[in-house]
Amino acid sequence: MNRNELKIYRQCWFIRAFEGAIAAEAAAGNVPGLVHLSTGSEVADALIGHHIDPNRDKVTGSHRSHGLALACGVEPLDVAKEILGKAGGLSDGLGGTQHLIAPESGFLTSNGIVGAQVPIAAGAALSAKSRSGGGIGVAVFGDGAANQGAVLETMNMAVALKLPMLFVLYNNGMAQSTKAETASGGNYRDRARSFGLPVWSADSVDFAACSKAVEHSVGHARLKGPAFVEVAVSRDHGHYYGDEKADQVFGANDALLAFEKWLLEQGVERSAIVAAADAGKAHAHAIVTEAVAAPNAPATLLSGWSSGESAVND
Amino acid sequence: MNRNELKIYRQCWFIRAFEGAIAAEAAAGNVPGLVHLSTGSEVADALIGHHIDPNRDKVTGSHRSHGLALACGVEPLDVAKEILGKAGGLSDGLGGTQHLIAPESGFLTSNGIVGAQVPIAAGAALSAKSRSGGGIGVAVFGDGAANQGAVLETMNMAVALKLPMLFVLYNNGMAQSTKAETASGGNYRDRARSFGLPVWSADSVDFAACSKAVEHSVGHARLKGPAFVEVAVSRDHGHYYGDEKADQVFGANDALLAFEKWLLEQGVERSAIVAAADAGKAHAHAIVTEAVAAPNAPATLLSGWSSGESAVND
Amino acid sequence: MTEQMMTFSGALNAVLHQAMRQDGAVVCIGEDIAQNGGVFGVTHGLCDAFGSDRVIDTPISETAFVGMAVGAAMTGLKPMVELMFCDFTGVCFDQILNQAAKARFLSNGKLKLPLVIRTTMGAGDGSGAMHSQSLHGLFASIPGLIVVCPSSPADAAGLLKSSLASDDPVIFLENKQLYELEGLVDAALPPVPLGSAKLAKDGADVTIVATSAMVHEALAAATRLESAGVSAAVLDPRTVKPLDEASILEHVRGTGRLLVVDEGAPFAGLADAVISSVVRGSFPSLKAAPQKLCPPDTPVPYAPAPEACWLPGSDAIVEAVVLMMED
Amino acid sequence: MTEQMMTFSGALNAVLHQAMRQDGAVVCIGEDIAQNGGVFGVTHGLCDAFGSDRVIDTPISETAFVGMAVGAAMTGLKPMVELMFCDFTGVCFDQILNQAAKARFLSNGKLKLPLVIRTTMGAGDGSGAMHSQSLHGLFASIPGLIVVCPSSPADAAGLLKSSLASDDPVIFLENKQLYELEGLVDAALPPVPLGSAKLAKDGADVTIVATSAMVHEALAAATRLESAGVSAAVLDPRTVKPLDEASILEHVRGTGRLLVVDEGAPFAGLADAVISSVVRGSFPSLKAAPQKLCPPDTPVPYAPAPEACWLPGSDAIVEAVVLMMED
Ligand SMILES: Cc1ncc(C[n+]2csc(CCOP(=O)(O)OP(=O)(O)O)c2C)c(N)n1
Ligand SMILES: Cc1ncc(C[n+]2csc(CCOP(=O)(O)OP(=O)(O)O)c2C)c(N)n1
Ligand SMILES: [Mg+2]
Ligand SMILES: [Mg+2]
Repeated sequence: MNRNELKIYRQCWFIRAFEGAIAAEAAAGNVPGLVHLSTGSEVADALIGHHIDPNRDKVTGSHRSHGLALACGVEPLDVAKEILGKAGGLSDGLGGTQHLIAPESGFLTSNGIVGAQVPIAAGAALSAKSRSGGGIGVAVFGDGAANQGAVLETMNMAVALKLPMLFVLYNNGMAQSTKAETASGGNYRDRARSFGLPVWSADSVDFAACSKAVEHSVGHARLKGPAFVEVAVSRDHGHYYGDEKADQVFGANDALLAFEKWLLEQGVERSAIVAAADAGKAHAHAIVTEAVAAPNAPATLLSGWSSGESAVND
Repeated sequence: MNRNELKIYRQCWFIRAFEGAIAAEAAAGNVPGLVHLSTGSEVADALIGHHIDPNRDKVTGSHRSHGLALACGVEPLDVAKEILGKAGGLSDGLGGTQHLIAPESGFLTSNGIVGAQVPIAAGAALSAKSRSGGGIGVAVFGDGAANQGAVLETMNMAVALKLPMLFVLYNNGMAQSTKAETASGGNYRDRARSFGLPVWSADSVDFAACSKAVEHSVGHARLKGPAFVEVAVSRDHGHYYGDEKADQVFGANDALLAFEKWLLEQGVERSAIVAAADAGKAHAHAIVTEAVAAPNAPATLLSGWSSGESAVND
Repeated sequence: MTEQMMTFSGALNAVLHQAMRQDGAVVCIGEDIAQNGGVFGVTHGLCDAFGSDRVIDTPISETAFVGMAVGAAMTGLKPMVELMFCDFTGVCFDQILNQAAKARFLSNGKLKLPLVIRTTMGAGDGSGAMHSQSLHGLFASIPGLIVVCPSSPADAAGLLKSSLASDDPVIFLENKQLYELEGLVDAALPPVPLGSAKLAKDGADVTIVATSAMVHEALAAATRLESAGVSAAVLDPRTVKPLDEASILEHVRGTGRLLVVDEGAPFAGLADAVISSVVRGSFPSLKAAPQKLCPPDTPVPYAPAPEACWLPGSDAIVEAVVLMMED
Repeated sequence: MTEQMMTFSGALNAVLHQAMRQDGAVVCIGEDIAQNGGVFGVTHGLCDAFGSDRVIDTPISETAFVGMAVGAAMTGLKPMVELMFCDFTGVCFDQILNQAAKARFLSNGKLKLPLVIRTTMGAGDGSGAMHSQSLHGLFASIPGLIVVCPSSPADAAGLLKSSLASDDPVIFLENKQLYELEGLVDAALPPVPLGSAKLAKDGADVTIVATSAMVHEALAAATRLESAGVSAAVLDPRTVKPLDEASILEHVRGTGRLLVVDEGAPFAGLADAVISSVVRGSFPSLKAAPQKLCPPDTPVPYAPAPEACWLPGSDAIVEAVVLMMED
């Protein structure tokens, strides 16, 4: 089991370092627009990636999905290139940071519209159901998104249609500058339960509990029907990288530090832990460095899409 | 107290006879389009009309709002004319059966889009709150509507913004041809509760309980903040008048018969009960007859609205 | 080729039966479409034939089920969604505007999106302002969507067949006033290509471009104009987006006169798009200013007389053409 | 009259402060507008000055809060709603298309709807396909809405003032690329009437109609054309709906040439509407086919080079005008 957990730990550091490197590129003016970093949700991201089966499951994510896509097995170099607007990115730079699309992997798509990815995951669940191969659709969304009609409707519909679907709420307590407790009535677990969804929850600072919650909720969705899991995560860097106004949530409750502590408690050698972290970081830096060096997406990319008849004749 | 209840009973029969007369006109081809009749929800309609204060409260309703509008004090002749597409209707025939608009009364507007009236009632609640006069906004909607994002979002928002607002769910177990239990996960009371709304519920065949539930939920909305009440009602005549395919729910659980029985139990004279019902029926027939005789809405009605500049220069 | 008389709705129903029989990936999604066969009967019998796993009744949650269809189309299914009225696209518009329309582009072609949204359009039956709109022009202004407006049973069948075969998302608008219209349909239900106009009637003096129910108003007007000595052609684009601009331009080059009759928006709708296309593409051959006939710039009124006055009709078309011929 | 330099966003902010001070019925509703002052800073300081009962932070529930604003406008308040990006209108489109736009008509004028929805438009900052659209043409195709696209700080202030005073619902589109633009603004913040175009630069050879950020591209092109001996006028409609067709027609009658430059839809958008209006209204005075310059018919790409290529710019305008002059 240590091998698995160390792999996940390495993955977490890979994501954190990847986001750090993207932040540095953003600071240097090398990212076309604003980026919403996954720093703070690495453990949750990595656990989802670990517990899904990329061969038959499909995950959709929010505007803040770099880490989730990486964890679900999307080719990291293509992710980095897409974020940087490079040729060879997932969509050759047409989509960008909020539109990571990789149907060949376990990650289907992220989304620029809060909540819109959730019904799309229901569609992946419907496809999986029609194939009868035990696959599931997984929608990852934030506490802010949990107030969107798209998300609430889909919870009800998933129950009504018995879709093999998992709702994953990343609760970082914050939507842009709006605190979850001022924007949301009740709590999210009761909300999901009221639609008839079985509910799991965990704080990502408790690695073991979190892993179990994800594993069990994935299993339920796969075998019994729609399920819901709430994971407490944190958010670093404001809402987007460079957002001065937003509160800084990151800090005390660092899930990665807690994960490290837990590994030590499990008897994993410190040297192995450090090595895993370093390997993740090194890999991330290599990837982002390679992506930075890649050629920019060319203007000619548009020409294939802009002829009047393209919509019909492709 | 007998006077009040007899008034409400009369109102119920007025609504039922009004809808009966409209149905007859529809059968005769005198209604422009399809009409969704309130037959089956008269007791609920009349109780809402009775417990709100038309001077400061505003009710919005669904596609099925004839009875609700009448109960909330809208001029019945204008309602009938509007449904029949007559000059002198609430909107001179521009709106029609699904768009009864009477801001001068306790009824603000009904709506052709399932659920859309609910956030609009939140707006009436916001206005009432800003006037600090104790007024409330009341949104009446069906079990089918309770699966719409607009409705679910508004429940949460009303709690977050502490709006003086009442959500009234008319549960007739049916949305067009779709049974509530197949379309909805969980139950509606838990759903409302999960957003932080206090919940009342009653079956309209139990007049006393229903009156109390409406009274208390209205009172809560007025004094303490947003509230929710579910009222079981029935639906007659299929989804719209003439809809052959829909189940017939009306029958055994006739809230009007139950109401009559209750009045008798309270010691009200049968003759007074019959007289109240007859008065309601006679009034309704007189109203609809008068409306039928009114001139049709003229084509010229459009000219005031169709000039290019109308939007700015009115 | 054997032909048979079919109604517009019957022809659509036949295509759906055929498509579901031939391709297990086709699923139908919507409100009251399974047990109830759809409010206009177009999905009649599908649930009995193909089961409730493939013909799916949904809650009244358009965003959720249109979004589900988008996701299903991304992952191997070919969903046909029925939205009772195009007016209801308002409640699920993000899934149309941002999700369905943009998915192929945003993935640089990696995603296919074989999604058909069937819905209704059209005034004339006293349904009021939220059950009578004709929003084809609005959809057509969104890059990434195909927009179809058939006017006959055979076109309805053939265009639906092509729509179901398309890898781009299609908004398929059926005019409520046409469901009972009868016409000859090839029993094999041959496809009609997307993006190709049909000359419903030829003529030498003026080209009338009309879609959906307006085709029939235009044809009635053309017949009356004939007896007044004016030879009017009626050209039906059938696919509003992509518009068969080449056929329209070619025909107008012959007549030199264009009248667009459209039930959609009088400002920035299909009519303006056609006029703009023609004037940019064949300015020198125009003998008179192109004209359009659209409803006034208001919502659809409920009462019969205002509603009839709101709708363009053959009288107004005759009048407009006669006026143009004087130019 | 004293003038002072203000940014576009500062001018809007000043009008909001003034309006809330002068009229207690004005309330502001949106996400992150109170504590945070709005993602673009336009509502900065309002909450401190007028309190959280009048400057209301909402959940991410656009349908609920736009609908709430519609209901509030029906019942005595004058709500100003901020939607971060016009792309987000998809999630609350029913409340715009069916509720806000139709309420006055459906009540035959009994309801007033003093509602302003401020939102952003415009590409050019790498925000991607769901944070960069320009949907003014789409809104303008909906009967019942007023649509405003200011291009300068003074116009932004004056048009917002008129919008807040309007009894019809207004969609007020601020181009993200213009927020930092500075310009002189009268300290009294005088209103600019809705429905009136502004001649940003006069010229005798060609009329360039441009809106929002495109006005500045057109002006840059006009300056360069001047030195090439072509006198180009730039006419800014400012209000897209109702469009000041009279001013456009009058100017084109003088020049005989029309180029529309618009960041909105290339099919059935504002550009087609303007061309259609001009060709129907002043066909005989046209010396050449009217032309338009719009983005290609695709969503907005993310990467810098494709995005720059997607946006119409002054080079393309110069080229198009030179070509027209050869006609
Ligand atoms: C429909 C819609 N409304 C608003 C936005 C702007 N927006 C982007 S992210 C965000 C906050 C989302 O909060 P949450 O769901 O908690 O995710 P987090 O950012 O915390 O990961 C907002 C308001 C949007 N993209 N889409
Ligand atoms: C957004 C939307 N979807 C669908 C419809 C069509 N429709 C009208 S009423 C109705 C059923 C509503 O059921 P419910 O809310 O239970 O009200 P009831 O008819 O039972 O009074 C449907 C599906 C609509 N008008 N609007
Ligand atoms: Mg959050
Ligand atoms: Mg019902």
